[in-house]
Formats: sequence, structure tokens, C-alpha cells
Amino acid sequence: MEYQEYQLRETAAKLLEEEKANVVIGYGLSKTGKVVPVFITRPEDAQKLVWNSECHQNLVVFLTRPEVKRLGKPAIVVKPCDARAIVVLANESQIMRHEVYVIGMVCEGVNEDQGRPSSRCAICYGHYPQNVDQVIGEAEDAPKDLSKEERRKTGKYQRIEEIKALPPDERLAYWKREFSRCVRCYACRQSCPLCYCNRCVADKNRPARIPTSASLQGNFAWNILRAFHLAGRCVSCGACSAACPAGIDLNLINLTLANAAEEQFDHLSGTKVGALPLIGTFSESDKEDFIR
Amino acid sequence: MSETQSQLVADVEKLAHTQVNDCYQCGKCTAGCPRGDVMDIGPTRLIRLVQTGEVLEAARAESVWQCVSCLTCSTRCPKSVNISGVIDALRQISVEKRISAKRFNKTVLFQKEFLRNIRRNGRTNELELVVAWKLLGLASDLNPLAALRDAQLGPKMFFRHKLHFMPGSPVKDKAVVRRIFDRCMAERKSETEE
Amino acid sequence: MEKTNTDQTFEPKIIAFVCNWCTYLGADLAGTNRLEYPANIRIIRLPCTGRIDFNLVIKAFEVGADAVLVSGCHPGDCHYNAGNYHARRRWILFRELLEVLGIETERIHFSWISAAEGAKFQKFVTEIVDKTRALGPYRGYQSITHESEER
Amino acid sequence: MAKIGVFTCWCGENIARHIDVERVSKAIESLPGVHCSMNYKYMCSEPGQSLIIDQIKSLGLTGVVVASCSPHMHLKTFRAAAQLAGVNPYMVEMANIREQCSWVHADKEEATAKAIELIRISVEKLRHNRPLQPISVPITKKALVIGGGVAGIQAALDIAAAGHEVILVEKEPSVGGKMAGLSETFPTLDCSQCILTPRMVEVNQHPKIRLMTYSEVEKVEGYIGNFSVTIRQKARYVDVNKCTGCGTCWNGCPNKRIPNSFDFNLGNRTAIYIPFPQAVPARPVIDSSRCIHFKNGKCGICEKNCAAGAINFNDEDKLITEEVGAVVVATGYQLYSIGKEQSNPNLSGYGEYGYGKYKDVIDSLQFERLISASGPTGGEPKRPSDGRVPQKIVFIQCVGSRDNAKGVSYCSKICCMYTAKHTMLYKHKVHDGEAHVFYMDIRSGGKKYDEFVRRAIEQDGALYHRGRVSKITEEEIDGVRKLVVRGADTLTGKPVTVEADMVVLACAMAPTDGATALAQKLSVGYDEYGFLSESHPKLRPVETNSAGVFLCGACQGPKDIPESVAQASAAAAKVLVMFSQDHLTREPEIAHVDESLCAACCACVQACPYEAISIEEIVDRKGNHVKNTSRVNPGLCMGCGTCVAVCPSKSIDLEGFTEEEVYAEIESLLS
Amino acid sequence: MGTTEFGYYPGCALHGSSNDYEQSVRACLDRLDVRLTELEDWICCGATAAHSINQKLATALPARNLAIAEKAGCGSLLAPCPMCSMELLKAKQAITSDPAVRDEMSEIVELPVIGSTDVVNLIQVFQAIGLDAIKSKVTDSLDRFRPACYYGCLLTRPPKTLRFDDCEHPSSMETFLAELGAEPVDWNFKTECCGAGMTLCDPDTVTDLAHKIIANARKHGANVIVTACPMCQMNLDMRQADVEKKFEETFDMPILYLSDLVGLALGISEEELGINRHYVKLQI
Repeated sequence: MEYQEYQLRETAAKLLEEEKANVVIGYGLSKTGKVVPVFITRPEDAQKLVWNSECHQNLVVFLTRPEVKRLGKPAIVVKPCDARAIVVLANESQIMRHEVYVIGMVCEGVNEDQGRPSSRCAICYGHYPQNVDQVIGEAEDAPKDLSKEERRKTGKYQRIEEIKALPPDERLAYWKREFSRCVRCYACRQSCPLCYCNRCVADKNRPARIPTSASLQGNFAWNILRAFHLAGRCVSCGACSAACPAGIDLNLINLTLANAAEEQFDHLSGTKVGALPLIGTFSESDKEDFIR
Repeated sequence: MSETQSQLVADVEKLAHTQVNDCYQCGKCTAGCPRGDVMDIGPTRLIRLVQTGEVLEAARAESVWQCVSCLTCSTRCPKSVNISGVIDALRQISVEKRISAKRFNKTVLFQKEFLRNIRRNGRTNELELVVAWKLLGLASDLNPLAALRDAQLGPKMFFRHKLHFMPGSPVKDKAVVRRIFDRCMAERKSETEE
Repeated sequence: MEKTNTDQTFEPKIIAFVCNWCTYLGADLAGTNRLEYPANIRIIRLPCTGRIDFNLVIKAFEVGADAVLVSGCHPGDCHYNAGNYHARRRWILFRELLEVLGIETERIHFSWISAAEGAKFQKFVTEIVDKTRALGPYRGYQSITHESEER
Repeated sequence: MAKIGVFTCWCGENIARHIDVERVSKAIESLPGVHCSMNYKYMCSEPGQSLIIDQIKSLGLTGVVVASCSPHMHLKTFRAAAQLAGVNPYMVEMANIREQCSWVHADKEEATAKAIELIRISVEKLRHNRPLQPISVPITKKALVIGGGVAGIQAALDIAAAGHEVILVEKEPSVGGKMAGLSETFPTLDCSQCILTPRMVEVNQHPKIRLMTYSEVEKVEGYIGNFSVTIRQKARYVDVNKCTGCGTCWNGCPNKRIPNSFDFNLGNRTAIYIPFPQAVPARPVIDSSRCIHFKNGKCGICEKNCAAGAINFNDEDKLITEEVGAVVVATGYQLYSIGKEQSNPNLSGYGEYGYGKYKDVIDSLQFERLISASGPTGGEPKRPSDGRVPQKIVFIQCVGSRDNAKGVSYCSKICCMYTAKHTMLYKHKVHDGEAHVFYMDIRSGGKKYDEFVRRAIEQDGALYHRGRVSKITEEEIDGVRKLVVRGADTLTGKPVTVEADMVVLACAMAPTDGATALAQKLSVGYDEYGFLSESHPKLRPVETNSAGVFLCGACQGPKDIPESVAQASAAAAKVLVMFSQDHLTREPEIAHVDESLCAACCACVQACPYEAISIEEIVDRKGNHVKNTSRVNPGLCMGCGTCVAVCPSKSIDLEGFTEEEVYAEIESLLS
Repeated sequence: MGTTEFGYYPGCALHGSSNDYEQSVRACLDRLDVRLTELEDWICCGATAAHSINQKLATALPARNLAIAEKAGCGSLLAPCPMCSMELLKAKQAITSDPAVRDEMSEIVELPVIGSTDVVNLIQVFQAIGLDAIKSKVTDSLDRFRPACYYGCLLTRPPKTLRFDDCEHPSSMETFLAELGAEPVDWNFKTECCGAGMTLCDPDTVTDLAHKIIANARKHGANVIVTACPMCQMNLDMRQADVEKKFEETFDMPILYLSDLVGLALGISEEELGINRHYVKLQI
């Protein structure tokens, strides 16, 4: 990891020197020593970049922010899971892929706050970054990737199965308990690299599709809406769950749909450059058993 | 169509895994049938009889037993009706109801004897079968000379080491064969097992 | 008390979202042929199943629907060539979402009913009303709404 | 502030018997926004409409709800009435209390309660409606006709006769289509070419028609009234302007043994050729795949012989773009292939009939050429294998048709008629010949049609057997090669064996190979077999669901000549209706984008079934990029609203069914 | 070339009156280094009798054999008799297309059966071995043979179940034999039925059908009929004398098994192949 960090700093400095990028979006340390996003614009500042197991945040969210766009041509440090979000953004024409230099880190897994291994790492889709401009780290250093079946047996998928095994009313009761804590701070939306709408439907009031107050009804409506908007798009980076101050594991819902997309339509978002959106396309042979 | 009739039609369709109403009477089955010219009721008309509920009349037809099961009819049917399967179903019904065409008593008895032979031995014992066949021929009030005619083949075959007293390697577990027979026959009222 | 009372006289509220060119005309045909069915259904006419957003279904539950019906042209018959194929894909995913959230999918009915299928419309609506009557009011979703009001 | 009038109809007894109309009117009065609530016996009648108009005028209503029958019945009527009174027609809503209420609910209490709710839904929607203005689209008054068979010719002539320009595109070197190859036509037995060739010449000479033979439509862009079509004019290697059609070139061409596809390979042609003597234009084409010059650069006899200097070996395909307002598709048919090669993977050949294996088993169009005076045998029925005149011909109907196992499930409609014709033409030429027909049913509905079939049987002595044929084999019998046809006669119940000299298969009609690809270019639907779909099987038989694109002839389904011609004229009439105005008015119920909010994620672009949405760049005055947005082409949008459902930020909305309107409808049902 | 392995279901005929076919197949495949493993305790497939009398039995009997093959871990099973091969394939189709049938059959035959075994005929075995491999072992040319390849009714039917060759104009035997130097003739009755099923019950019809077949082969210039069916062989061979008598024609048309001809090409003697045991003498 130290060597990766060294390589990363060298790469960043070089990119800035050669003006292949005007800003490097990466991880650095705050005054209190916490890992935070940093925006490096001068080659000499590249030494401030860090790479360690605390780099759990998905920085891709910054790519679509107007204030970041103003800094000029970006380079960005991504983990393999984050890299998938870049592919989705490019597929949805939110970024011009060739205008972003993507530095992919070979990842051994990261911690969430308080040093716990991140739950998303338990369902890791791959430790080696794909569709990036440069890879830092060696493939052989990365842990072995899980097979689809192994993934299904671990972490959040297991939790989803547990929930699905409950009778419907208990499932609903579970989510009522969870959503009743939601304060509608929209941190989930803020942290999501794929929530980039200019104005969210939740903020529109003609018609008011989502009750704006943090009522249970509004919370349900909001979370259903959010989940469905990410159907076939969510790359399971877990940023929403990590960001939620109420501690709601929002990612579970997204994963359910990601799972369905993979099972029923063989669609794994962010793994195919140029993939068409899952919702917005169709196949005449889509299978279902409930339409009469 | 009476209820009994529709029941019989349903029975035929179930046994043959086919829908007789798919047939539009084009005659292609009769046209291609190697026995079409000698049949009393050709395959097209057999299907028609089933369509109209006259399953029993169809099952009485001689043609049901004249069929050589070559599958030409089913293969070429433009509506994919399993004609050959319908004829098999009619055979089964004619046996169960004891209404098979008289002239083919021998054939029916032979088919039954064939199955009894397998039930007993697990595999066919040809000598037993030919002997039984000849006995049937003599016993069934048909021209004994005709039966004798094939008797000539017996020694001829034996001479060429073709005819065996026992199958090459006897089946060890004969009981299981019997159980399979009993399970299959149990569901339908059948007179094959005396 | 009230509960048993309402259950005895429970009349389910059913909101239907149908396309203008097939199912709406199918419902019209049921009328032309005087095919009776229970009066519990309220049809919202939309141009195409492609227009039927999942939000509308949620909204229907929010206003107290006990069941929702969504119906359009048979695959291949869409007036707009492919709107129903798009809809179908969304429904497949939407059901997965509802499933995990514990929202009763047996209260959302999908069907293809053509302009010629007045009888199918009648039968379908009758079945849904009977089924929903048996299920009782959708207290699950209604409790979400009510708890919100109480707060 | 909305001032809404609600008008409830009795529809005589139809509504009033099951709904207490008075009570409904009363209950509606108190709804927010409702200014007046009235009822009348027949709202759609003249006095009913006057009532609405008077109330609008006297009360200054801003919108109208009519509670009566289905909007599919009278929405247009009431919109027109409102417009007369000065209210925007899109401020009219209907509540369907007849088809979906009074006619289906027996209990008057329940029906009345439901009617009130249905009206409430409409009132709530109307409160959120916006006045809409019809969209006006300019029209290019020029038509494209694709396919130069009898249907395409007819459509082109009709449109041109009304004074509009027409481009007629034909992929073969000559117009005429399948009809040009037929011998005589049923049920009159008049010569096909005699009646068709004058029309062929006319399209070539008509000042308003631009005939483009040996050409294919490459690309279609745009929308009704404003299509941009790219046409590929294939290299002909002959300058049609210089060429006089004298024939020196094809008469002198040494390469004379190329199977002529116009004769379905029964006859031969040269490498430079016209497909048949009456070809229009009478200008040859060089088949570069067979011409000696293209193989080794030698020969060039045609070039040397051509006094006009019209031969151009360096000719190339040309792409020509034309602007047209309407498109008529008339791509016709081909015969279902009975051999092993199938264009449609769901079909398989008829191995049992030995087509392709036995030379004397031919299809019906080949037989037409064999008995046509312009055909390879000069009209003498000679069999392909040895040139003998057949003494016995077996005609088999329904080959491929009505055959779910191997062919198509539909009836090809014309085979019964032309088979009867074939037997007659054959018997007229070979008086002592025998004509056997194997058929399943005789379908001869039409003027003088059944009489025609009976004539073949009664007067010309064709022997009809009701049954299909199972197998054909070739045997030498008494020194002559015969086709042994094993069929059945289901009327006697017996198999029938005929030893024939020739067998003619009446193969199913199928759409041409390129039809579905063309349909995709035009956004026109097609069925499982590739026949193009009309908009409504009865009421809109020549329109398609792609506005401005019309159909005629056998590309839409099996059809005979009179039907094709009638349909062609119908399609032309539809084009002329369009062209009778300078602008096209389209329903304004289409999608539109709030460009300030669109994030250009492209979901709508993918979802739109009409490719009506594109991504556009917004720039400031200096030309700097501001953002991208999706934009709807109002000419292409058909108003399905699929885009709205897939838009995550709902920056796109559908007029007439806006989010606001639909939510208002649902919320009106709040209990 | 390594040894190839196939499971082997001889069926009653090959262990009975058509044991010359087994002799021929074994001699031929032995020479080609193909190892046949006979199914342990196989039972009769039921043949025409089962599907004439009881449809369920017609599935159960072959299903038992499929179950035995699966238990033995046999991937490909050679059934040289087309009747057996068709019955096995029909049962396989019934089992794989309907889980209810699969479960019921597993219960009836007292062994689990899922229909995973590939059932192949003799031609498919030759195709699997490969032309090159066979040609490398050929010692004698077959150029004196002008065979009429006779597929009979069941080698290609029902086509959707068997999925073998073109059911109207099959050509796999011709292609194969032509490569070995023979000159196959084109003729008309490749898939016509010889009526073997009726050979005991209705000899008159059978002689008629057999006559049509032998006469057509002769007419098209064949000097031998080649078949891959024990019933066809026996019927055309044994009945030929009757045919000649009834129609007052002499044919002397030898009826060989496909493996006989291949065996001759591989230099195996007529005695080893059992050709000497046929009724009509091979004198070519």
C-alpha cells in the first residue's frame, strides 16, 4: 500500500506538471488526521495524497459537481467499485470519458468509519479496477475475487435474503421502523455519484409527488423513488448507507434491484462501456410470470 | 357429443399428447401411408371419427392394427397432429374395451404375448415368442396353413444360429421389471394381465 | 366493533391505470356488450402503458387504494409499437422492489387486455374485486399514511 | 380561476336508467371550480351542444366536463363545440359514465356513486389542464412510392394525376413487378402484360413522376410532411440518357447463358440485359458479377457496338437525397421458398416434394413464365428437364400456406384462383392433356371468381382431388421420366397416385426479403411473417402507425391484382388528402422538455419508440457550451409518454396527460 | 488415436435373431478402437407392443434403461437398433420436457432419471470417430459396391425428437460410404417403411412393401442395400425369397448392415462380420 501511495503521488504530480489534468481528485488528510477528499491543483501538493484502508469514500460524486468542473480537466483516484460509477456516468453522457483521467487503485478492501471493514467489501465485485486509464498496484497483491455464488452467500446479500424470508407484513414493519428514522436530510442523494439531476423530483411541487416533510409516508415514497431511479444503475458502492446519519442501510434496497437486473437481464451496471440503460430499453423476450 | 364421447376424445388426446381438433382433414397422412391403400378407414378418417366423438368406432377399425408405426403421417402432418400417437391410443382403447377388429385378434394377442414375454424375462425370448405365435395362429381359428408357412423360417433361422433358446445374457433383476409393469398398468383398467 | 363492521361491508377501492388504445377500449367493449362487473374500479386513462410510471402506483396506495390494476395492449400490439415492452421491463423490476419492501404484490395486478377483450376485462376486474375483498382493506400501506397523519 | 361547467348526459335511457342523473348533477355542483352543473337528455345532439355553447358564453366558463359516453365516441364533438364558443378544445374533458358505468353496473346506488366519482376525477384533471395549441407542420408536397409493381405504379399515377411530384423507386432494372411476368389474369383471362405495359410506359413518361429503377431506399429521416430520403441508385454501367434502347448491346453480348431471374431461372439472358422485352425503361443493365469485362478487363463488345456511347464501365452507385412529404410502401411479395433455403428461420422446406431436386417440379410463378408468350418457351408449356410438352400436370395448392409445421399459418388467398387459371391455360394449349389439382378448400370469393373455378372443372375438365400430397418421387416409367405424386382424395378416403410429367406448386405468398428492414427504417410495424402492419385492420387499412407512411399491395398481406390496385388508389387518396393543405395540423398532446432542468441522461432518447428525442447542445450568445438537453421533435412525437415514465427528474412531460393532471386525477380519489 | 468409449444398449434383436448385427458392429468398432460398455442388466425397450397397449409402459421401459445409463455415468449411449434408439429418445424427450413425467418415471423405474444421456445411432458413432480416423485404417476399397442406402422409417423419425439428418432426403450414410470408395445410388425409397413390424402378422403386405423397396433400389442401379436397422435387414433379407416367388423376379440383392460395409473396407473378413449368415449371399 505504501508503494501504491508513492506511485500515486508520482503519477499525480506528473499529470499536473504535464497539464494532462488541472486537478487531481483524491484522498488526503484533514487537520485532525481523518481521510478526506482533496483537490490537488499544484504538482508540489501531490505529496498530500494518501492511499490507505480508510479511503472508503467514493470520489466520483465530485465529477458532476459544477464547482469541481470549474477547476478544469480532472484526474480522479478510484477504487474498482468506484470505477464502475465512472462508466455509468459516461454511458449516461454526464462526463466525456476522454476528458477525465481515471487512476484506478488495486484495492484490498477498505474500512468504514471506526475501523470496521466496509460491508460493501464483503460483496466485492473485483479488486482490480476495470475501464480506467491507469492502474496503480499489482493484480497479484489483490485478494481473490469472489464468484457470483460466493458473493450471494455473504454480507448484504445474506441480509436481503433474511428480509425476503420474512412474511410481508414483517418486511413492511421492518422498513417502517427503518424509514421512521429518516430525517430527509438527503445525504443519500448528496453522496450518490449517480444522483446528478439538476433538480430532484423530490424538490418539485407541481405536482408534489413526494410529501416533503419527514413523514413516514413521505419517507417511503422518497426511498422507493430513489431506489427505482437507481435500478440498473447503482454500482453498489455503498456511499448512501455510509452517509445516512440515521444509520439506515439504504444500499440493501439498491442491491435487491441490482441483483434482479443481473439475474433477469444479465445487466451489471458500470461493467460495460457504452451499455444502454436498463430502464429505457427492452427486449421482446423479457420474461415475467405475473402479467395475465 | 355425449359426455362419454368427450371423455373418450380427451382420453385419446391425453394418451397421444395431441389436439385432434388441430386436424383440418387435408389427407396428407392417408396420402403418405404405406398401408393407405389397404386400410378400411384411413388415418385421415380415423382422426375425423375421433374429432366427432366416435372414438369407439375408430378403435374398432381394422386399420388401427394395419398401421406399421412408421411415423410418416406424424412427420409430414402440416398441423403437427400426432396421428401415429392417436392410432396407438386407439389400439390401447380397443384392447382395454375388448373391441379390436376381429380379423386382427391374432395381432392383438401377439402384442400382448410380446409384453407378457418381456414382463416375464425382462427381454424378449424369441423362441418362446415364435412358438406362442404359432400356437395362437393354430388356436385362433385362422388358416392353419398360413401359420405353418412361417414355421419353415424357424429351422432356417436356427440353422443360421440366429434363433436362441435364451436371450444372450439374461436379466438378473426380473422382479423390478414386473413391478414397472404393474405400476404402469395399475392406473388404467386393462385386460392385458389375466 | 368498527373493524368487524367495516370488514362486513368492506368495499375495496381499486384504481386502474390503463392505456387508451387497448384496455380502455376493452373496458368500453365490456360496456357495449353489457358485461356486468363490480362498481369498485376507477379507471385513469393514459395514452400507453409506457406512460404508467411506478410513482402513480405508489400514489394510488397513498390515496387509499386497496388494489391497483395496470393494463395495456398485448406484446406486439402496442399502438406506439413498443410502449408496453418498456412497461413490462419496469414492472419486472418494480415488483422486485415492492417484494423486498413488504408491499403486497398480490394487490397489484398486471394484464394485457386488448380492445377486443371486453369479456377478459370483465372477468379480470371481477376477480380482482373478489380477491381484494377476501384480502381485506390494505391496512399495511394505509398504516403508513395514517401514522404520517398522526405525527 | 377556473370556471368549469359540468354537463351530464342521460343518453336517453342508456345512462338515466341506471344512474340518478339529477342527483349526480346536484352532487357535482359543490365541487371546487365547478360553476354550473346541468343535465340533458342527449348532450351530443344539436340542442345538447347548444346548451354547452350557451352556458360557456353566458357564464364565461373556462372549461367543460361532459359526463356521457366514452371519449372515443364524442370527445371530438364536444371539443369542437367548445371551440365554437371560444374555449380551448383541450379544456374539455369527458367522464365515461355510460360504457364504464351505467352499462356495466346494475345497482343504481352504486352506479350513481361511481358516476359522481368519475366526474370528480375529470373535474380535478380539468382544473390542472392547460390550453394547448394545435401544432402546425409545413408539408413538402412530393411523394415517394417504394416499389414499382402494379400497386406502386397505380399509386404514383394517381398522385401525379393530381399534380404532385412523385418519386417512384424500384429495385429491379424495370418497373412492372410480379404482374409483368404473369401470362393471363383471372377471372377474365386477359393478357397481363397487355393491360399493364401501358401503365408502365405512362409512369416513365409522366412529367410529374421521377422514375428511379435499379434503386433502393437507403435511409429515411424526418417525419410526416418532412421526410428526407436517401436513395441508392445502383451502378447500371449504362448511361440511360444516352442509351436509345436499340438492343445492339444485348444482342451482341457473347455471355448468353446466365439464368434470367425474371423467368425464375427457367430461361437465359446475357450479361448486359433488359429483364424482358417490354421492360420500362427499355435501358439495359450490366450484371457486373457475370460480365467478362469485369472479370478480366477484356471483351467490351457492347462498348464497341454502342453507337450512342452509352456504356460506362466506370459507373458507380450514387446516393441521392430527396425531400418528400409522404411515403407509399408497395414492396409486394415473393413466393415462399420451398427449397431448403429459407429467409425466415421459422420456416423449413418441403423435402418431400423434391423441389430443386427434380427439375420438373416448379412453382407457380415459373409456370406463369412457361405459358407466357414472352417467356422462355414462347408460351409453349415445355417441361424444364427435357423440353417435352407435359401430357399430365399435377397442381398442388397450399404449399407452405396453412401449414403450421413447415410454412405459414395464413391462407395466401390467390392460389385457388390462379391454379384454376393454370389448368385452363394448360388445357387450352394441350387439349388432350390431363390437369390434376390437389386442394384442401376452394376459396373463390369475389366477382365472377367461383364461376371461374367451376368453369375449369366443368368445361375444361380439370380433375380436382380434395387432399394434400405426401410425397413426390421421380421414376422412369416406360422410358419416360415421370413424377410419381402420392396424394389422397379425402372425399373417397383413399390414397391417389398420379404419374405426372410436371408438378406445379402453388407456394405461399410471402413479403419480399427486404420488407422488414425497410419497415424498420420507416418505423412501420410488421407481423411475425414480415407483412407490414396497417394502422387499423378495418378503418385505417392503408395508413400505418408511422404518420405520413402509407401501404398498398401485397406488402401488407396476400392480395390479388384488383385489390392491390384499389388499395393503391386508396393510399394515393390519403396522400392527396394530406397534400390538400399547406400545413399539417397535429394533435398537441406530445412530449416537451423543460430544458433548464434536463440533465441529458439520455434515458428518454433510448426509450422513445419513434426516435423523436435527441440530445442538443445549448450555447450562450458567444457560442460557449452551457449544457446539453434532450429535445422533442414535434413532428415525430406520437404522444405515448414512455419518455415521461423513464425520466428520473421528470424534466419531460406529456401534454394532455401531464404529471400534474394525472396526479390530480389520482388525488381526487383520496378517501 | 486413442480409444473412444460408448455405452452400449444392444436391445433384444441384437441378442436374438439379429445377433449377426451385433457381431458385425462389435467387429467393426473393435477394429476402430472403440470400446463398448454394455449397460448392466438392461431391459427391453418395449417396442411397438408397449405403445400399442400401454403408453406409460412405452415410456417407463426405455426410461429404466436411461436411468441405468445415468447411474453408470454413461454420457453417450449407442443403440444400434433404430427402434430402440427412437424409444429411448422419445422417453428422454418426455422426461426432459416435463418435470412431472421425470419424477413419475423416477418412481416407477426405481432409479432417478433426468434424461442426461445422449442416445446415438451407429452412423453417429462413425461420425464421432471421424472420417479421417476411419480412412487411416481402410485397407480395401469399396469401389465394387453401388449401395442403396436404406434408412427405413425410424432412423430419422420423428424428426423433432431424433434431430438426425434430413427426414425426407437423408444423406449421411451416402456421404460416409462415398468417402470409403463406394458409389451410392440416388433412389426413392430411403425412408419408406418395409413393414418389418408386421413380418409375423401380415406377411402379404410385408412382401409387397419389401418388393417396392428392393425393386426401386435395383432400378436405380444398386447392387447392394445397406441399412442400419436389424429389422429392415432381416425383413428384406429373409423375405426376399418370398418376394421373388410372389413377383416372379430374381433380385439376389444382398442386404448388408452399414457396419458390414465399413468392416469390409477395414479388411475384416465376411465370416468375422457374420455376412455369411445372411440369407442372400454376397457375391460382388
